[in-house]
Amino acid sequence: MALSREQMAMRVARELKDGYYVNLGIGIPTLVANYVPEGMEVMLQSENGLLGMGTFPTEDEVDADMINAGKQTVTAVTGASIFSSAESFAMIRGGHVDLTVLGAFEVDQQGNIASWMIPGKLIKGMGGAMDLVAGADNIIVTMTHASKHGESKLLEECSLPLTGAGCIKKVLTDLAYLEIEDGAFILKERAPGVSVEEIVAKTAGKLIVPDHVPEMEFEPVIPV
Amino acid sequence: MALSREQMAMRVARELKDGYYVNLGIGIPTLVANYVPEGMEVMLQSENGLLGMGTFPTEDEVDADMINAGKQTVTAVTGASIFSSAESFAMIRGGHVDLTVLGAFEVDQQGNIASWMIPGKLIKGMGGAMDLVAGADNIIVTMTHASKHGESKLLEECSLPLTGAGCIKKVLTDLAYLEIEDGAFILKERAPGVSVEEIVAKTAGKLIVPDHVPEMEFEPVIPV
Amino acid sequence: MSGFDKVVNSYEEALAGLEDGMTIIAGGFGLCGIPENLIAQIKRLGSKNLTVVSNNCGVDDFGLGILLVDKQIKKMISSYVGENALFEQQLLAGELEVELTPQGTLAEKMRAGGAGIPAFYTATGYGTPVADGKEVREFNGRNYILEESITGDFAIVKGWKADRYGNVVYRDTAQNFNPMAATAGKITVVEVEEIVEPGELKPSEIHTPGIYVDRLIQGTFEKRIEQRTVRKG
Amino acid sequence: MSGFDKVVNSYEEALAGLEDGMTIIAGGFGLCGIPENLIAQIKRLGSKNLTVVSNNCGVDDFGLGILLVDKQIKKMISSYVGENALFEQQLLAGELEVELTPQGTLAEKMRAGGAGIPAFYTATGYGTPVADGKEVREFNGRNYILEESITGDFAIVKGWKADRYGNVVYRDTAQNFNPMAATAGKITVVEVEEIVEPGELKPSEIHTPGIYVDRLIQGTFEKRIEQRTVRKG
Repeated sequence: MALSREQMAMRVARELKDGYYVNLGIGIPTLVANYVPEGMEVMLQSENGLLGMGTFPTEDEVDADMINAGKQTVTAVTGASIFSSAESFAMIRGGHVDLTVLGAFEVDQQGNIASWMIPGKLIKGMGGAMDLVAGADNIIVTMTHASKHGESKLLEECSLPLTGAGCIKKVLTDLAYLEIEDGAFILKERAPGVSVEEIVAKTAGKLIVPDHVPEMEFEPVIPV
Repeated sequence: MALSREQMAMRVARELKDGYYVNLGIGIPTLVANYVPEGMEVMLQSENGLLGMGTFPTEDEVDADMINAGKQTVTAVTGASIFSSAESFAMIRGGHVDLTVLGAFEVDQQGNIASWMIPGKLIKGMGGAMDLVAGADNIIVTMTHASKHGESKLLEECSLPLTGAGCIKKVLTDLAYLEIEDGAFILKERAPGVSVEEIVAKTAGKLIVPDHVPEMEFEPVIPV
Repeated sequence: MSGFDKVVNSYEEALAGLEDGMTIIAGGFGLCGIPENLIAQIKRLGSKNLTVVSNNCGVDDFGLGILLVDKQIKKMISSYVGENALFEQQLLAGELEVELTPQGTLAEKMRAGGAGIPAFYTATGYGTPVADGKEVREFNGRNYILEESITGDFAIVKGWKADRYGNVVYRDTAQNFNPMAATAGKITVVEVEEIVEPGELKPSEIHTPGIYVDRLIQGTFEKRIEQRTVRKG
Repeated sequence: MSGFDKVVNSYEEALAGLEDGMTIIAGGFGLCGIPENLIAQIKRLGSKNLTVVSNNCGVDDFGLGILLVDKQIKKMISSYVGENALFEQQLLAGELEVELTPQGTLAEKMRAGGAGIPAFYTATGYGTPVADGKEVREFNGRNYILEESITGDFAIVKGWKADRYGNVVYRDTAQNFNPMAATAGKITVVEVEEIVEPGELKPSEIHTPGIYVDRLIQGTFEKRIEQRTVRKG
């Protein structure tokens, strides 16, 4: 069965390591923060200038001067630092963030990503997404494998305007975890109960299916 | 008679205005700080990261962490700010400093300046001088009009490696105050008792001599 | 008072000289850390054909959004249209020119503008519509695009505290684009919650040195929250 | 302790992995704010063929100057030779390669290196020997040269206080090149006068966020003064 949003977040959380600085995009990526394994610490970078984003505030703690990149009120953890947008993107662009998780409309087998614009329909702007995908080495894209109408989002070539070129190597969908290498998606794991056939059917881009494709695990990876 | 170092500093001080942020180089430029007119305030920028340089410290105030660009121990004035070298040169390069005063070996009629290297003889390095001459709009060069051997330092074309190209518009020597315009030095003022003939004789570059060349004044220009 | 006293006493004075067709660089992210009273003054002035450089354009009835109502803005340079309906509507109708710029590139363009750097290379936007018409160059085997810096006729900035000399500190994430905006205006105007005497702010803790600030004014702020999100206490 | 604890307990550990031929970026201006114990450790290690990026090279017997004695440095990237006789001597004798770089350009090259900007344009050095072999380009009627950024295998930095997470504050003008150096090392090592617990430094007053810092050590410092200059009290 297709993964729930929570399961997707749990699977992404398995990629976390103790001491990681992580930037989580809006939506499913945000949920990852709820599944940091016990005994592990990660520090969340919010691109509006906060390293060490904490929980949402209580009513009493709400402060208009403390927001995250989604413009939500937040708190800061102990040991946080706060800085300008230029400094924040120096961190991002300079490759200092260990892991970036973000959503997308489409990803293609060349590692291209489209996530910010649907011509004639939706103009949100790219915000920090172009900087994030260009700056990070370790990126996980989270999205549904196919649209509501059943159209694959893992393509031979993105149809929408790009957010970044050749920068995506890891994709987690509600059906599978895939890596991108040498112009092809490699099926690494499948959602429990989802058949390889279904994934093949819903992947428009070139897909390499190894002999054995294990089912996904969700247990936290506890640091030793 | 040729100006003393103190007179040169006094003459430069007449170019100060209330509220000016000023960068003073090593040597004669440093002395300018002693002649800020009463009722006027200027703030000294030291390119190692201090805006609002104060006097030298007393024995008790000496602090290894408080130095100026000449590596001398200094103090900070009330209302000073301290920042990184990148920020300091952002100010300088970005043209935020109102007046820069620095020494030179040679200046030529194209506004070129040479101040940092004598091939085969002296390699000091350019320090911040290249940034200062490239970033400032309002620069005064202070130097003797001619070398000890009588060779002019105001040339048709600099003979030494340049510090900056086409960036100098004002020169104060021990004999004269000159401006550079359209490829020529314009004699604006002469030191008291120094003849136009002497200045002409000691200026190798193209020199324009107006009909009337007033003697230099030294009284402070008091803000109204 | 000294020649370094930057304090002005009215918003009229704060934005004196603002003319139609000028470029304004504004600090703030969403509605956080925005110079709300200076924006209100621009609305009062009724200036037209403005180019506004700001990460966002406020919301329909607050922040820079209020300048859209009377079509005072000709062009926005922003990273995010987001939830501003009027912005999106004027954009789709072709009434508003928008130069969408990646957030980090926008921050760096402002910084570069203030720092005398006319252009820089960045990998951000390579291979995307943002790269259209821009030079591509390879450094160490990777492709980068050339981005030019931004400066403005005015910069409008929101600080927390400042001394009379214009040394500014920002509060928490209300810092955002403000320090870069402050460097990039021909005339930089800062409004703060509190003006203190020189010496009250520690020199090493000042975010924006007074050399960048031309005018300073103390205001009162609504500080509206865009996405009030709470947990149970 | 958490995965963010950057504290190491010996200078051996602080510079573990430093090898011959590496590039080291060092903070400090003259003898002010220099990582003096990390430099001493490099001397003890005896590493050779180093490229050192630092505004100055210390003096003959202190700071980076002590690495010249045993010819550990192959190349210096600096703005100022200044009063270091051994530096000038090795330079004139051709034993030491020196890339003289304007001070502001050097600071910006380090910042750009840490910020993922491979190159930028600056007017500094246009028309001078510094421009030799570099691209010249005109922006808005003025000529600029292209300067490439600098990164290092190690960055060695001197802070005042830091918390265990590597959030650093600098004291007065000992800040200088340290914040940029801290961003530009593959491995950034910071030595400070005092290590405090996370939470003791105010988030908005931190000069170098811990994300840039890999190793942190508390040291004791001589803090030698190069030009002790006093007035009568």
